[in-house]
Parts: sequence; C-alpha cells; structure tokens
Amino acid sequence: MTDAPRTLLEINGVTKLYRTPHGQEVVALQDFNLMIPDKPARIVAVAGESGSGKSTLASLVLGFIKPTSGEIIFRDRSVERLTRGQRAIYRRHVQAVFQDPYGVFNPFYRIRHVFDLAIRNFKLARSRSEARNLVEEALSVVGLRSEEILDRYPYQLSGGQRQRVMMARAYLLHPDLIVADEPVSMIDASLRASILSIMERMRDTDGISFIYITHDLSTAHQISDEIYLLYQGATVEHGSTVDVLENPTHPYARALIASIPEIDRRWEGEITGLNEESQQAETGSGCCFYPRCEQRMDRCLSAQPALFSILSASEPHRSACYLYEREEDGER
Amino acid sequence: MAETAETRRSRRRSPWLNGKLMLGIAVLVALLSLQWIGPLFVDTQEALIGSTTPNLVPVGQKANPALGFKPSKSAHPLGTDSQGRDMLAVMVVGTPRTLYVGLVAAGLGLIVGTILGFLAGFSRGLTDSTITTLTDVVLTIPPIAVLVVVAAFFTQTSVTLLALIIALFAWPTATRQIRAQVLSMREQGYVKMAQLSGASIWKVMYGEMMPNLLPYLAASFMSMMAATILVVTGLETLGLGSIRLPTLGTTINNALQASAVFRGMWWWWSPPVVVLIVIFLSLLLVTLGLDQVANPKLRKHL
Amino acid sequence: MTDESSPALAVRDLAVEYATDRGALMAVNGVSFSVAKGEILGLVGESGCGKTTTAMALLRLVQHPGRIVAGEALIDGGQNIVALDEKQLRSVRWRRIALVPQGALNSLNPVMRVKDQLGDVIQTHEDRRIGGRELRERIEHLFMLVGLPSRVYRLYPHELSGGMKQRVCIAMAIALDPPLVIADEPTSALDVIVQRVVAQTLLSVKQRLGMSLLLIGHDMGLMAQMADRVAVMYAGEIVEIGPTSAVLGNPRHPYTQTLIASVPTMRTRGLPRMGSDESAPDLASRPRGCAFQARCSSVMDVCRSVAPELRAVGENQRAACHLYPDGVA
Amino acid sequence: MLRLSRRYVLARLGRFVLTVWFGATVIFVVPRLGRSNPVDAILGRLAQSGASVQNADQLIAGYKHRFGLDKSVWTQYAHYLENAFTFHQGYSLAQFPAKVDTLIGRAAPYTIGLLLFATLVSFALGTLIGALLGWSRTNPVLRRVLPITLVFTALPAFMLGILLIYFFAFRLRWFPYAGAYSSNVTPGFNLAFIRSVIEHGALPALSVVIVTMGVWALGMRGMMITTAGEDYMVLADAKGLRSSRVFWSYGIRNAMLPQVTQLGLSLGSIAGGFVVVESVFAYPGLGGLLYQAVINNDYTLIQGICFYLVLGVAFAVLILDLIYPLLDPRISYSKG
Repeated sequence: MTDAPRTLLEINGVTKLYRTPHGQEVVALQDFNLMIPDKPARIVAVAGESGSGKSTLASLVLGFIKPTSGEIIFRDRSVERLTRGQRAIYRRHVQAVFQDPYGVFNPFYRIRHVFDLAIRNFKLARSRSEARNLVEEALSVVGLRSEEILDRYPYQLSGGQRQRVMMARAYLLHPDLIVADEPVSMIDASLRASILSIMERMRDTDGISFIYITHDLSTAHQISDEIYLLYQGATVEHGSTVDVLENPTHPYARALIASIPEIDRRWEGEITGLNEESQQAETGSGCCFYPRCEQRMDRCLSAQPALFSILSASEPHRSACYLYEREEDGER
Repeated sequence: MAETAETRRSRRRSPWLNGKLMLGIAVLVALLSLQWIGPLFVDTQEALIGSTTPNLVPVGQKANPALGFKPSKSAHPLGTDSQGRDMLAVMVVGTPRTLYVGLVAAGLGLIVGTILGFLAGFSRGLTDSTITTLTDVVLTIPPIAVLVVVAAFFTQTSVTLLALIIALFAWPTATRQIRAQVLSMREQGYVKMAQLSGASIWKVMYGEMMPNLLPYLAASFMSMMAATILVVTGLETLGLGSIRLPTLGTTINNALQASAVFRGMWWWWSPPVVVLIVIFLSLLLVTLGLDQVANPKLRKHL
Repeated sequence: MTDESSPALAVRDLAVEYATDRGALMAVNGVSFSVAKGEILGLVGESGCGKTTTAMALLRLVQHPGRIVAGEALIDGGQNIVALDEKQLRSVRWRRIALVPQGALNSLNPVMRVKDQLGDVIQTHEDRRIGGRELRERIEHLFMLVGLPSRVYRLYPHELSGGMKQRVCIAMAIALDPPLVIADEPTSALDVIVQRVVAQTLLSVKQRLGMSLLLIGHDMGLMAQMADRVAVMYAGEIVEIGPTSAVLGNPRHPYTQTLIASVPTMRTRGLPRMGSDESAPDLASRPRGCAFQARCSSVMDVCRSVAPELRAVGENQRAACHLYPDGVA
Repeated sequence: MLRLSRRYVLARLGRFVLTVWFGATVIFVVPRLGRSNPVDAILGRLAQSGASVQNADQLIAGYKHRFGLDKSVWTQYAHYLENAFTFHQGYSLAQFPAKVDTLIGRAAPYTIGLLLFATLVSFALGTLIGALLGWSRTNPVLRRVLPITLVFTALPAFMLGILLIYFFAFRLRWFPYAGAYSSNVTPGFNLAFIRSVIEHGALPALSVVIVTMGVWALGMRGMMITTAGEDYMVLADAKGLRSSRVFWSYGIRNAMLPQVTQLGLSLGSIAGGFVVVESVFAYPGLGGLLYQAVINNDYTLIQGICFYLVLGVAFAVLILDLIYPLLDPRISYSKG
C-alpha cells in the first residue's frame, strides 16, 4: 500500500456547531469522517432520522456552510482553501438534487431558466445550438422531451417531472459527485423507482458518484453501495449497505430497522424504552443513544464510543458501540 | 388540488392588470401631470398672494355679501382666498408639488430600504442585528417630532430638501419588509440552485430574488408614499411648510389660520382636502391592487 | 335506530366535487365502504387520490370550493352525516366521530395550553358542567391511556416533541369515547421509531376502548401493521377492498399490484422494474371508462368505454377491474 | 406563571433606551446643522416674523445658558442628555418664566388620555371588523355592510378632523369645535366637567378612530384568511366547538398576533398624526401646545415637546413589547 488511491471526496473529522437564538450551542455534526474513492463511482448513503445531522452534511459538502472544525478535501485539495478559479471548478463538479421539487424552481421563470443559468455561468456551450443539444441530451437521459418541458412554468409540471428536470440539470454539468438530499421523499411511492433508477444509471454509465441522504432505509437498501448511519450528529454504524442493513450491530440501528413498517412482516412485540422524550436527555460526554438504549452499560457513560470494527464481517463494517469493543482495540 | 388551482391562475390575465391597481395609478398620474398640463389652461402666477381680488365665491355659487364675499367672474372658477390667491391655480400648483415630495421621499426610501434589507437579509450576525435594531428604533420615533424641529430651525426648506429629510424616516418600512422576504427566499431551493449553477451573490439577488420581490417593492413604495404625504401635509398644516409657493398642506394651514371653516369659506379649505382624499384613495386602491398580486389567497375574497 | 349488527360507519356513493375554472372536478367519485364495530379499515392511496377528501367529507369539513354532491354516510345504522343540520352536526362531531389529524405539527392551537384544548371538547359536549378537579382527573386519565406524562397538562404545544403532540391528539380524539375515530396520516410526519411508538399507542387505545378506526394513509407497510381491512383508492374511486393480508399479499387490481411492487423491502435489493410513470390522472378531464387505463399494462378495449365496478375477486376481496368480469371466488 | 426570559426583557429595555437616546440626539444635532449657531437662527427667525423682543439681552443670555454655547459641543451634548433624562427642559421662550416641563405636564394628560382611548378603540373595532370580513361564516348581509366602515381608511386623520368640524361643529353644531372643556365648567371630578371633556374629545377621537380603524381591519382580514387555512382551525371545527368559540379563541386569538406587532410599529406615526389632529381642533394637548409653540417660535418648547413625544412613544412600545409574550407563549419561552 505505497501508492494510496486518489480519493474523490474526503471528510476528515468535521464538526459543525450551531448557536440557537437562546444562546445555546447545538452539535449538528460531530467528528464526522467519510471517504469516497475516485473510481469506481458509487452511491454512498448517509441515513438518519430528523436531527441526525444529515442535512447539515449536505450543506457542508455543497459549501453553503463552513465546518466549525475539521476539513473537507476534494481531489486532494481542502475545499476551504480553494482559490477563486478552483472554487468555480468545485462548484461545477459537486452538484445537488434537493428534497422539495417545488421550491427549487423560481416561480418567476420558465423551466429552461435552470438550464440556461448553468450553461451561461459555466460557459458550457459556445453556440445556441450547442446549448440546445446539451439540454436535449440531458433531458433524454431522464426520459423527458425538451419540447414538452422547457417552455412551461414549474407549476405546470408534476412533482416527479420536476425532480427529473433537476436530475437532468445535474447531469448536464457532468459532475463527479451529486449530493442527493432526500430526492424522493416528497414523491409518490410508485414514481420513486424511476427517479432512483436514473441515479443508478448515472453511476453505472456516466461514472457519477452520489451521496444519497435519506431518512428512508429501504430506498437506501435498494440503491446504495455503502451506508453511514447517523444519530444525533455522529456516525453510529458504517459499512457496506448489505452488511449494515441486513445484519445491523448497533442497538440503535437494530431498533430503527425493526421499526420500519414492512408489507410482509409484522412488528415484533412492543418497543417501550424508545420514547423520544428521552432523546434530549443529557448524557454528558457518553454515548448519546444511552437514554434510549436497551443494552446500555455503565461503560457507555464514560465517553462517546469510537467506531469499532466488526471482525465477523467480510467487508469493512464498523459500529460505534462498546458491545464490539472487545473485537478490536478501537480505531485510531 | 394545488396543481389545478395554479393552472387556473395561469389562464387568467396577469394579476398586475387588475382594476384597482390600474385606476389608482391612472388617477395619480393624472394629478401629477397637472404640473405640465395645468399651466396651459391656468395662470399659475395667480397662486401667489395678492394676485387677485380676495374672497371671491366660486362660479355658480351664491355669495353672502353680509360676510364680505363677492361672486366670482369666470376667471376664478374655484373662487379666491382671503389673501387673493386663485384656488384653481393653487390646486394646479400645489397638487403636483405634494405628490412630488411623496415620490422623491418614497423613491429614496425604497432605494435605501432595498439596500439595507438585502444587506441585513444576506449577512446574518452583527450587520443584520445592527440594521434590524436601527430600523426598529427609527420606526419608533414619530417622524413629525424630528421634522418639526428641522422645519422650525431651517427657514428655507426647499421641497426637495424636505423630501430628502422625510426619506430618512421612510426607509425602515421597506427595510423590514424586504429583509423578511430575503430571509425566507434565501432558504428557498431556487436560490441554492442558482448558487450551484455558479451564479454570484449579485446575480442571485437581481436575477432570482428581485423578480419575486417586485410586488413587495411596489407595495412598500406605495405605503411609503402615503406615509410621506401624510407627514408632509401634517407638517405644513402645523404651519411649518415652505411659505412662498403653495402646497396642499400649506393651503390647509392658511385656511385654518384664517378660520375659513367658521367663516363659511368652504371653497378655501375644501379643494385641498378633496384632492388629498382623492390622492389617498388612489394610493389605497394601488395598495389593495398590489395585495392581490402578492397574495393570491386574497383574490377570492371581498 | 341502533342495533348490534349495523356497522359503525356505512358510506354509500359518496361524491365530493370541487368547482374550478375548468369545470367541476370529482375529487371523490362515488365511494362506498363500511367500517364494522371494532374494526380498523385502512384507506390507502397516493397523493391526490381523494383519501383525505373522503375523511374530511365524513366530518363534513370539506372546504370551499369543494362540496359533497351525493351519497350518504350512516353512523351506527342511524344518523346520516351528509344530511345533518348545523346543530345536529355539532353534537355528532367528536361525540360520535373524532379525528386524529394529519401530521399534528400544526393541529394544536399554538396559544392555548394542552389542558385547555382537551378541556374544550369535554366542556363543549358534556351536558353538565364539569368541575376543575374532575376535568383534571379525566384529562390525566387520558394522558395515562396514551402514555403521556402528566406534566404535559400545563404545557403549550411548542413545548412538545412531534410524537408527544400526536399523542395529545390521540388523547383528544378519545376524550369522549367515540365509537369511530378517523386517523388521517397519524404518523406520517414522525421518525420511524417514534412512528412505531405512536402507532402502537393508537392500537392499544383502540384495543382498550373497542372503537372503530378509519385509518387514512399512503404507507402500505404501515397499513400491514395496523389495518384489518384495506381499501385502495385511485382517482377518487375505490379500486380494491378486502382483508389486509389478501389485498397486500394477493393484489388483483393492476394499480394495487403496481403500488405494492413499488414498496421497497429490506429483504430484496435493487429497484423494481416499473412501467410507464404517467402521473396521477387529471381529475377534471376524466377519461371514459376506467380511470387507470392510461397507466395500466393490461389495458383492454372495454376499459376505454366502460367504467368497471367492484366485483368479488376472492374471499371478502373485491376489485374494480375488467380482468375479473364474473368475479372470482 | 409567565416566564419572561431575562434576555428578552433586557433586549427590549435596551431598545427603549437606544430609541430615546437616538431621538434626543437628533433633536440636539439638527438645530446645530445650520450655518450659524442656534441662537442666531432663532433670533433671525424671530426678527423675520417681526416679533417685538423686549429685554433681548436677557433673552440672548437665556439662550446662551440654555445651549451652553461657550462650552464645547460635547459638554453641551452631555448637559443636554443629562437634562433630557432628568426631565429638565428649561424655560419656555414665549411663556417665560413658565418651565417647558410644566407646560408639557399640563397638556400631556389630554393627549395621553385621548390618544390611548382612540387607539385602543380603533384597534379593537378595526380588528373585529377585519376578523368578520375574513371569516367565511360571517352573515352575508354584515359582510356587505362592513366594508362601508373602511371608506375613510388611510386618509390623514387631521383632514377627516376638518370635515368633522365643518359638518358636526360648524353646520350642525352638535359638538364644540375647540378646546378640551367649556369655560363654564370647573375642572375637577364633577359630572359637568366630565361631560364637557367627553363632548370636546369626541370629534378628535372620532377622526383618529375612523381613519386608523380601516388599516387594522385590512391587516386583520388578511391574517384571518391565512389563519382559517391552518390545521388547528379545521380541527377546532371537527371538535364540534361552537362557531363563536372557534372564531374567538382559535381564529382571532392567533390572527391578532401580527396585528399587535404592527400596533407597536405604528404607534410613532399614530402619535405624530394625532399631534396634527390636535392642532386642527385647537385641543390643549401636546399637539395644540406644539401648534402654539410653532406660531410663537418657541424653540425650547418645540424641542421639549418633540423629546417627550419620542419618549412617550418609545415607552408605549416598550409596554407593548413586555405584554406581547402574554399573548404569544412561544416568545417568552426560554429553557436557559
């Protein structure tokens, strides 16, 4: 291992603190690490419930907010220390698709505005016809026809169509990475698969990696290669999607997966200790899941557990729980 | 359901073309254009003191000789006041001047308010809280309290200077409203999308936010104009206006000082009052019309 | 008028119309179903299918420009909700039919304490005056049933978490021990674990009080956990109805099949292969025949001219599809 | 039970002090912006208006003392602020040796009483009318009739005052047209005096009420329509509550919150407008006093009245800010 593989994106020990209007500090993301290799492209899911810090992560990667500490490295360069020109390149290569397919369109303009804006600012085309070809190609990738779409106003399209337009917009730029922040949570179930399959196709044929941010573990299971499960701003479990979701190790991950209402399986027994009132309970420096955990130990209050490797797993699989401490000494 | 409601809206004409808005603007433009059209028909010199016979009753009205009033010849269709000004000339001269003060002050207020509103909305933290506090402070101070002092100590206030000073109190309305809009808009997906498309902050402001702000800007402008005219005529009614040339407010002050109401000289005090009522009703119409543009929910009601 | 055999709620040919510039739009187009005593019926469908409008119609809360144009809804075989006058309506609301609202995030009056909002329904509907102490005891008993700590009594809504707010709403719904509760997406705004806790609360309360529950939702998985029977709605019509296990395990209507195929499970990976993804139908220009024809993979000539009616396709299972012309037993 | 957070109270108090300081400073700075010192300006204006000035030396000395012109601007400023915040505004020029504070103290109760009354009545009436207009279950007849009350919306109050004087005092002679009470009653707690005060106050109050009422009504109508779409309104109906209960405790109660904020923001211009109304009615409140002061070129009095206007409005806004959390529990809430 002399020649380390070049990475596309590295997030190293990033912490983000917010200050509430009442002057309290809230940890949105704590000492977070994530790595996406340059090749091959993959879909990395970042999953968690509300308040887990997953949306903060999206804003950080997209450069809308700056980390309180730690750094984000894109192709061996720290994002915070980019020059003006490098920043423009970063902008172009890291794109996004957002949750709300309504708010992302300026109601004042026709649909073509989102494409024009990108083409103009990034100087993607030298002529009108070249621009038109680019847009047509991008729209055809998501299964839309330009003549039916471009001159309409946003409200004249359905939610599913709008989200495809956003996919086409991202595709137009041929980015290396797309941050997809809950792209299907506001879309009806029967239309979700078509959006997700566009993501799969972009990964496989265009080599675009995704950070798929979601609260829905079942769609993460459907398309992601790797998953980070977050709870209150910290990673509780990380590994290949199959390992983590089919053999969860962390008590939180287990409770979460057991609570997903599935069509072919009934909830088993009742869960009682998981009321969310205890979610905000003070744990000091210990594990933040302690108040709700059914397997808690005194050890858990001493310090926030590091990510311990699960030795039984074939691929790297790590869990932030002292139950797995013995398997290894913990990760440095 | 949202889909169909919106489709319905698109099939109608532009919301800007509503009757209230159009009528209000038409009346205001007509009154302002008196400045250019008026002198073609009326001798504006007769708006000055002593230019005609005092106390003439308007054409077609009965004069009460016991009170010393004489019927007017056709030269003074609205009569004259006790100092020999022709009321029609006074109105032709005074109305545009009053509107002019409102336009200038509201225009300046809008520019300052827009800049500060964007600044506050975009830069959280110290800049924002400084601007917000200043806005609230200036809003709390009754403009007339400061303007009375200004007018009392500066004998030669031109109409433009007065407008400038009043603009100092007009901007907070706009600042507050624009800041609130900018704050909510900057969280909108389309603003983020524009940034991701490489648009500079500047482009985001005028390209993405401004078009959606238009009805709010217009509404702010109108309410500032109304507030300005209110303050300036109030000030003039108190006797603190420019003395040389008449405006609507100074005319009211002259009439009050001369006890015109109790001498039965209704033709003296009522023209400026009627014109002001027309101005304020037009401003109200415009505001209501703009409300319909900015807030589609209201369209169904009233 | 009431007797033991009649269902808690019997809806027949209910239709709700919205007036738009493009003409009348049938949001609910002749819906019939019944909820037996002690049963949980799930009404499921995607956005715009008319499920929430149906719920609102059953409480006579359809807002302008919508209005109920046809049908009846009998409570316990007796009063017809659709025909009640204002005064009767007020006495039926909450006493006979209560509502657990959607989301619940904004369903509580932000400027009123929780106790006053609960007190409101009790004071309004009890014939006698309720003293402060009795009221407090009743409310705390309700809190106990839904698993809320008694300190919630004095709090304002903004001081509660999402799950607690939803449990306040459940407590409010059962305050008068109504025979029927309509729960409109009662857990859709909640996190998965909290959703499970709240759903279990609703189930345990239902078990204890023995009421009937009409559960409106879009989540097939949740229906599988909670409902005894489900009715699937599409374009303002019920396309399939039957026992939960039958409808989810052996869906007969092509739409139900699509819907269930699109639900991801933790057992299988990969995306289902979906057909055309035409969006929800335009309710204002309903096609002749079956509303699902444009999206249906097994569309036939008859579907374009004749609207199918609900016919038996299994034990207690009915579907509105021409694929099953004579009904299948 | 109300827990006002210290942060909130301190912030509001801070804004109050800042407002008064800012207003006082403007009033101090403005006269100094002229070409010469204020004394020259004052004397110039006095001479221009042709006032005969007896013992001018004494007057000049008085001015010098008042403005402390021999000292540095900063000393003058410090003095001025000290005097302002300890309520020593010095002597009136026109009514020497009457003190400015005494004159204002005599006039203020009329203004405060009338303005408070008129503002509260117009706020309450306007809010109610707006709520009824925005409420879908309002009787259709009432819905047709109510907009009539909005005809005079947004006119300057003093103009309506002139119209009221003309019709009700001059033509119909139903009301007196000037002063705060008749000369034939003795001020004090007696029926004749109270009646006279009410008669004299009716028209000025009415002109404010009619004009501002519509502004509140329009704002409230919009808020009520917005509120009617809220989930808790739908649930309130589902609960089978009486319509009146839904209207008051759920609808108005929530819809009025922005109105109260708006009231705080408008108090300044309402008070300013009222000053002019008083001058039109020759009402012996602060406005009437100000009118006299302007006619008499009584600069110390003008400055004093303006300072107290700023102070009074800022104080009213402070009170409103401190009451607001009572209406909206979400504001006062603080955990830390």
